[in-house]
Amino acid sequence: ASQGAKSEAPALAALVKDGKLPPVANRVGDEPEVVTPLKSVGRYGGVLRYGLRGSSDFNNILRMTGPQGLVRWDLGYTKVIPNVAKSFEVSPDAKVFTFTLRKGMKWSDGKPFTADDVLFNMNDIVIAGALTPLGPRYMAGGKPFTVEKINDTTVRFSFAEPYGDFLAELASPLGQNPVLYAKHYCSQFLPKYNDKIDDLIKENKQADWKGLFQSKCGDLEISARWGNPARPTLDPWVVKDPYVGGATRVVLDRNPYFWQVDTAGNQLPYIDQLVSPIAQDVESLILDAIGGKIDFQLRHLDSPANRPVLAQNRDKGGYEFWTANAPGGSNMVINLNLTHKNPDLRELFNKKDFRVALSIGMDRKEIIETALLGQGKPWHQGPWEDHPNFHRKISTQHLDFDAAKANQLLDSVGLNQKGPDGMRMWKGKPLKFKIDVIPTLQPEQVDMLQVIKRQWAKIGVDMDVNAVERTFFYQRTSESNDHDAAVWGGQGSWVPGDIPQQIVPVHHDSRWGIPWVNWYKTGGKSGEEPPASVKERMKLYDEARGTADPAKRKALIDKVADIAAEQFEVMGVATSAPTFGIRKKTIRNAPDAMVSSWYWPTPAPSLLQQYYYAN
Amino acid sequence: MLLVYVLKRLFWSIPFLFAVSLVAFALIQAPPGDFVTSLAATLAASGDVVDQARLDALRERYGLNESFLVQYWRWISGVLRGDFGQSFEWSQPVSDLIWERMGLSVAMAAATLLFTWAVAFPIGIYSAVRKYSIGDYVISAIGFIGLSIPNFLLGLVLMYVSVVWFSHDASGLFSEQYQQAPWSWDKFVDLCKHIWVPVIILGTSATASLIRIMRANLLDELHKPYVTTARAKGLSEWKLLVKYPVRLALNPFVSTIGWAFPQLVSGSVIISYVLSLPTAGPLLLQALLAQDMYLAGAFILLLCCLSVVGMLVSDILLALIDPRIRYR
Amino acid sequence: MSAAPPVIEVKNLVTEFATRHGPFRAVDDVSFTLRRGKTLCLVGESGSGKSVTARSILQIVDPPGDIKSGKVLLHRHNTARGRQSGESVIDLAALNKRSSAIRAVRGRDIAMIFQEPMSSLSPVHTIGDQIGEAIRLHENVSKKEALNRAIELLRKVEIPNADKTIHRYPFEYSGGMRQRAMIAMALACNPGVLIADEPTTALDVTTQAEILTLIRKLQDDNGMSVLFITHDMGVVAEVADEVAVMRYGKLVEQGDTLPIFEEPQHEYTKMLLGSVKQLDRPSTRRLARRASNPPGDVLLSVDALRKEFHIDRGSFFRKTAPLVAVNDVSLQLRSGENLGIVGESGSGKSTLGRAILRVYDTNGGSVNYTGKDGVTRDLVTLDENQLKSARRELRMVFQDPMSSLNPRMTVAQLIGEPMLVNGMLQGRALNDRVAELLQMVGLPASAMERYPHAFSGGQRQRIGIARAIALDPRIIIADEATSALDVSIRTQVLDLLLDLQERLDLSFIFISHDIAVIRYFCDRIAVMYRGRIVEEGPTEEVCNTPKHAYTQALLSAVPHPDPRMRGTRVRTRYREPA
Amino acid sequence: MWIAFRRHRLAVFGLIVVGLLYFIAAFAELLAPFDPDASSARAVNHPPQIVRFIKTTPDGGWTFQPHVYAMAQKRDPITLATTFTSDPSKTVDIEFFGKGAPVRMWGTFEVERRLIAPKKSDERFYLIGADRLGRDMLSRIIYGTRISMSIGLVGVLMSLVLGVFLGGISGYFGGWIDASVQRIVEFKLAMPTIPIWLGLSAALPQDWPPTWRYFAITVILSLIGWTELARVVRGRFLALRTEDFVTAARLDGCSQMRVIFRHMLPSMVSHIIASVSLAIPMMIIAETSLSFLGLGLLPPTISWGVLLKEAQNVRTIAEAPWLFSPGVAVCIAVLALNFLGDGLRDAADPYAQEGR
Ligand SMILES: Nc1ncnc2c1ncn2[C@@H]1O[C@H](COP(=O)(O)OP(=O)(O)OP(=O)(O)O)[C@@H](O)[C@H]1O
Ligand SMILES: Nc1ncnc2c1ncn2[C@@H]1O[C@H](COP(=O)(O)OP(=O)(O)OP(=O)(O)O)[C@@H](O)[C@H]1O
Ligand SMILES: [Mg+2]
Ligand SMILES: [Mg+2]
Repeated sequence: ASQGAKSEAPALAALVKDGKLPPVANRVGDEPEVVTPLKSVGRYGGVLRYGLRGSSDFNNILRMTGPQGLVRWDLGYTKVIPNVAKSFEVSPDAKVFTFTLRKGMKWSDGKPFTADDVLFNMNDIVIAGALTPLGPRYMAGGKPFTVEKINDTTVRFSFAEPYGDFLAELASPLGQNPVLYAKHYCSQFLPKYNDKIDDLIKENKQADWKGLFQSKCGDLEISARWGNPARPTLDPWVVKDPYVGGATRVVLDRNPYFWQVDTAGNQLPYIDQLVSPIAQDVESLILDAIGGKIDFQLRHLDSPANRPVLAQNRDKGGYEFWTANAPGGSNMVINLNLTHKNPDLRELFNKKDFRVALSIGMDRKEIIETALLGQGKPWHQGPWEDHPNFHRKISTQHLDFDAAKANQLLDSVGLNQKGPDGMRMWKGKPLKFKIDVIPTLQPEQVDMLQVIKRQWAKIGVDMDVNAVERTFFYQRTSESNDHDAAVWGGQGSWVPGDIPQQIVPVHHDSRWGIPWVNWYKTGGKSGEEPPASVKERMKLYDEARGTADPAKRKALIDKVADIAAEQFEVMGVATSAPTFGIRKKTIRNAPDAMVSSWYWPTPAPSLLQQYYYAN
Repeated sequence: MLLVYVLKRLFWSIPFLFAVSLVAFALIQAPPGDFVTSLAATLAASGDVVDQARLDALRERYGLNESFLVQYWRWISGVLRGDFGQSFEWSQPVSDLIWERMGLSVAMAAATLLFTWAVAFPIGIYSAVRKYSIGDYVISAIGFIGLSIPNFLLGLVLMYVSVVWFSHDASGLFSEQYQQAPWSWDKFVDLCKHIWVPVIILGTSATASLIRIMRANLLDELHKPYVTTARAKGLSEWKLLVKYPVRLALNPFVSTIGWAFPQLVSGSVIISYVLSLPTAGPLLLQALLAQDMYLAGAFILLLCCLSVVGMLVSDILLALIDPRIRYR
Repeated sequence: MSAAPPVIEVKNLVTEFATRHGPFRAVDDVSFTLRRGKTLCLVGESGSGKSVTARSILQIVDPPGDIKSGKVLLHRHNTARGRQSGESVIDLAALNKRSSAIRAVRGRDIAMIFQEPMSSLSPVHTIGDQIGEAIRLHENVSKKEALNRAIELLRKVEIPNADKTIHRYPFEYSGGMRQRAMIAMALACNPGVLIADEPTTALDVTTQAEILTLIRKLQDDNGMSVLFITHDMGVVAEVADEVAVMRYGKLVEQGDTLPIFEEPQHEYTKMLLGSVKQLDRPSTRRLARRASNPPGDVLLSVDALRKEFHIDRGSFFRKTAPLVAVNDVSLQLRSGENLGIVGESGSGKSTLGRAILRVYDTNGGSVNYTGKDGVTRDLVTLDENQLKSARRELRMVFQDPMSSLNPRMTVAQLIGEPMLVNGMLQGRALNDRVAELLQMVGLPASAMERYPHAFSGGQRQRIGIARAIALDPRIIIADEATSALDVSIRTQVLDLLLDLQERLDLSFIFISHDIAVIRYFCDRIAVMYRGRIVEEGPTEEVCNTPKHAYTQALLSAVPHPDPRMRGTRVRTRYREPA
Repeated sequence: MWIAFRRHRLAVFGLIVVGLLYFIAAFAELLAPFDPDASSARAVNHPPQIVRFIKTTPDGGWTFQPHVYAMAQKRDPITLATTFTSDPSKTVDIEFFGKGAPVRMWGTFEVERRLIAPKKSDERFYLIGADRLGRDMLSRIIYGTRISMSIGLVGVLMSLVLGVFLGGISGYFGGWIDASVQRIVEFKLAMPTIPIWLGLSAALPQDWPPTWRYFAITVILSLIGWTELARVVRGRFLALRTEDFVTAARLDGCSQMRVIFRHMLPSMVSHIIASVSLAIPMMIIAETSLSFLGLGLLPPTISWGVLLKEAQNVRTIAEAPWLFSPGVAVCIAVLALNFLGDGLRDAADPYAQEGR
């Protein structure tokens, strides 16, 4: 009854002829996912080259192969659709989730993929907390869940509380756990399944079984995940030259057992290999691109400043641009530290009028012209007009430059004395605060701040740009809360799974109230109790995560946004400019524009396995 | 006698190495935060979001919460047993990571050293003998321009030019087909084809300074009476220079030859980074920035050994080129 | 006699040094001829331009010096080597300093012995290396062979167990040994012409005699001609066929030896010979003074002083037996007394001097010195700082003026230094004092601003003396302090020292090879041989009735400043019974 | 000494240039035509403009009036590249000692006059172009002179003193002093510089102003940077101490320090001068490599190093090569300093005294 695979890559076909591989129909199983190519059915062959950064760039590989979880986001980043799972059902109360797997589906080493693998992943690893304590992702209302096997191709997840965002969570790059490990392979590295594990540990010069397990089977967000060619996966391409310390490039070969076919019944992927030279320095990546040694790239070179030079060499490098639109929001939000350790500054920062004054004290038009090469328009944060979650007030209030009003507001909050240098005094001392920024992360942020510094100086506010190395930054802000203020990218559209950290402090990127974040995370055990308005937002947010019904959910998030807008804790500068990726002109089936986000791990959901090279 | 001296030095270098390793370890840990922090930062920096729970788990696993000394002890005791520990970042044994890269680094350092000396000595001698000749001025000028350009800028320009104008790629040490290949004659040849770019870039400033130093020291020796004596024997100017004054002018180089190696290795970090060479440099830098302690520690320890040996060698050489030198 | 064909003709040679105050003529229109197989002795006042003349011949005057005019004709065909290569006359002055033509001449046709051998040898190459090089440069022989020849040469110049010492470095040689090494190097590939610039100043008379005969022999065998620069009229009388007298850069008189000695024309020559006669007997002033007030009580008494050198060069593992340079030497010095030390070259005189001043750490023995304050201290036990006061009163004149003067300090600074650091004088007063001292030792005040390298050997030596007397010390250890001075200046200097002695009853330990000087200057004399003092006593006594065989041999070798006595006297040679 | 020095023409020239640089450093406020941080939307990557002196008046005659042609900026919407077209019809007149935006001289009092300024104070000219924020490079380089010509040198001098001193005693006394000093040297050398940098700059309080922090770092660096010199000095001294003239100095009753520094040290003055003149450029551009690690000086602080660092990228090479002009400044400084060094060296060299 199923439309199995009819044809396959020539190389594989040859292997089949030699009897080295089972025929393609068996490999893809009875119920492969039939992918409708974006434009046209493709042809096999070719190598796709993209650049990796020195180290800790494993997520770049992930974004190319795609996190093959049970479900995934659709191309538009609007709804969650089945992926590894053939289909799923959600109970009305959003407590029970049932997934149906594909019959005859195989791991990349040819071994069958069944419900047992899911159970292994969930029970032996996640719930057991074998490697990491059970993350909130698999809890609702702080209580864990249960998984049971209905039959070989059916599994059921049951939660104690409603958990509407569950599917979205699963669709995120971090939601892959249920199908991450192949039981038949990875179980040998668990003491529970292998009593002679100690020999293995020694053999591999490892300290303990956890080390062994991770070095062999990897984990989410560690390099080792791409370090072991022997590890079975469900990805379209599997590791050939691994991503290890000494490596200068990483190579992934097509997965002969991959479980997707196109409408013509050709097994995917079309492209034979993913090859990624490892460059330490962005500049050399750019040069690689110009030199035509990069076929497809978004990461690392998408800063607008690079665009002119890349554009200039388009023909030389044989590539063209494609647009990567932010899901919404702005490319820089300023987080005054509302929980500042210094009571004086804390008091001042917590005055809404002060924040408003700062906001209207900056001339966003000029900033955009100089620092952003004219890209984007004034904006605070949150999704844009065309997005269902658009919230006018929080995005557009207090945007217009009005120095007079700003001055008057500042006087009114008690900043009426000025020092000899024309800067305002606060509590008898000259008012002076620093904004922390990572110069290497988004260079334009430093530029923007430098312009803002001068604009604020005009209204008598003395701000310093404090450029710090990123680890220092992280440690100083998110961990020890030592900052006066900090900036961060404000992209986001508040869809399920996407944490709205700038309207409710629930994430360590909410640098305007880190102690509150900790309070929230630890359920009040540590951190600092937030003010009512914040607490309420936290409550609403939790509710929102619970509800399955999109409409209800939107309503709740809107409430959160309303409060946030009223408080006006966070200010932004401009809509984050669409960044850009490059791709070889000969590549087909790649959309000309897609969302650029982590939760929609660009470009994976555009299914690179159905990209192909025109000849 | 000499032997005794050497043995004594070697013996003393053992406690010394311990001290160094301790300080090294301290330095690696000095920056705020730890490996996990920097991992989180790195991910956040590329727009990826990290799962806090996992971060804590990692801290737990690597024992990053424990006291400095405990961590140090864990490490050093392992090292004594020949186990350099695990690289957090790669969850691989450190020993699997460093050797090849260290090898390449040393190779590159050696090449650079050869290049520099081969160029600098003759030129240095020339510009001393022909003091204030046009040649002298030209050389110094070029030298100083070479000095005042940061060598990674040089590297960048070089790469840009070669890519955009000659459509040839100057980065890396191997062509694609050899990158992962096992060592072979062809691979070696290929290495030689690529290595000169970084060597020159690294060499320029070193050469420039060497020339100046050589010149300065030679100028001091040129007028010594023994030079006249040699001249009176009928020695040719060149032979004479090389045998007498140059030998004495060598003193400074020999004094510093000790760390030419370690310095080149650690000095080449940034240029290797720009040219993304598969040398120890970038890995070391990464390890440091990521506070991947054991990896970084192993590198530094190796460099220490290099320099300890280097210093010893240079002291011995000193005594050999100048018999008046006696160590008491 | 003049039948012998000319080898080198110097014609109207002019050599100048460019200085800030215009050019300085070191050699002013000098002409002379050097004949085959003959010896021309160039004598003259210190600083008169002898060395520069010599250097000019080989075009190795150090900058800013340069030959301004004149010819230096080398008649190659008349030299031993050039014989075959028919008629050829080269004007060396015309050749380029760096040209290969002149290089071919240097060392091969014309070899040179420099005045200050100690600084003229490379400090970092072994003697063997440096001599061997000279050989292999002009004759293609194997390293091995060259080395053997070098050893042979060293033997000829009386270096004890040459086969070992050849592997040593110059700084491990004694002054005289270095000088002999120099000679050996010059003779290495028996040159047609030998220019010897005061080749025997650091040699005891016995060795000196040997060297002279060696040179004479070479002259007879292969007609080597010699330009011999010296201050020792005795030596002149021994070796000279012709004599040329220089003063102020000019050649004032020139001719065969006898006439010059017997009826000198130029009154400088007369004066010179006069002072020779005068030097030949004890200083009347000294005797007078001693009669009036005999030497006081003991100032310095050295007991069983011992100094060993360890030469473990090249030997990786084993320790070689130490070389005992000073072997349990004991001696005493009374205030206002002059003790002369003579002895074979390399017998440990300088080392003894240095050991007394604790330049070296000694290996046993004691040096008791009674300071101004009347306290007696054993210098051996003191450390650098405690030694300061003693060193203020004990001064030293180094054997090698060149290396003992800091090349980067002006004369003023050099002489002023001790007074400055001891807080005696500074500013103008200091300057005046320096000028005075210079003038005492017969140097112009204009010398103050110049650097040591810009002086002649003798001038440097006098700078050294000036530095020593600057502090009004109580004891001066003078190591070959007058060896480089022409006789007249030498007497001046000696008299100067005697004045000083009267003024601040100084005592001297006077290390010298020149018996005449010793007799003139010293009350007592100690004879050193192989690190030991073999005989000691009042000067006249020892000189007239020497007891120890070595002393006898030594005295028998003293050359006489009278050409007629040439070769009349029999020298005995002393070899220590093994 | 001085007389000898004066005879050395290039050296004098070098001296003058160095003097000039320090003058610039001191009076940056007056010399820089514009505020170095004043960005302008209409001058992003503005190319250099040529100064013209003669201006034709409408009535056909001409006057002396320095001026540049104004340039119009256009930005390509797709490539985002900015292009400039100069139109001779619109000119920006330059006047000497004209009025500019007021700045605080040495952070104390206001000044308005500038060496060169546009006649109309709202106009701007870019003699060596502008950077990616439309900031005037000339002004930036002028201000950069301050830090680059001060902090670096301080560092160099400190390590000079230390190096000479420690190296001196180490070589002169030998024995255990030598041994211990050498161990310290070894220790420093064993440490690759980068971890030291990282460690140190981490140790420094984060909320110091960047210049302080950088100064602190240079100081600390020079506290470590003496080793190389120390090692060389020591090597030389080991050989020198046996020389007769050193003995003589001892016998003259010089204190050991005096022997070392008055008598022995001059013998290596050439080397020292040379290595110092080499260390300076190193120091000046050291910050570039430091900022590579996100340490050292970071914008908005201005120094030649920082400016160069900001130019460290492909787009500059491709589009705004004039941003490398700080490199030229470094070159000039370095060359000047070295001719100066040569002069000093010769002045100290007795053999170079007579003649020439
Ligand atoms: N480098 C120099 N620069 C300037 N003057 C010099 C230099 N070398 C030598 N002189 C001067 O040249 C003159 C002759 O020097 P020279 O060495 O020939 O004297 P000399 O006859 O050898 O005396 P002595 O017997 O003491 O060696 C001396 O007055 C000396 O001051
Ligand atoms: N620094 C040294 N190292 C090793 N051996 C030395 C050293 N100095 C001197 N000697 C040796 O010590 C012995 C005595 O040397 P010294 O210089 O005292 O002789 P001297 O009596 O001064 O001879 P001269 O009259 O030739 O100067 C010599 O054999 C010499 O080789
Ligand atoms: Mg002389
Ligand atoms: Mg002696």
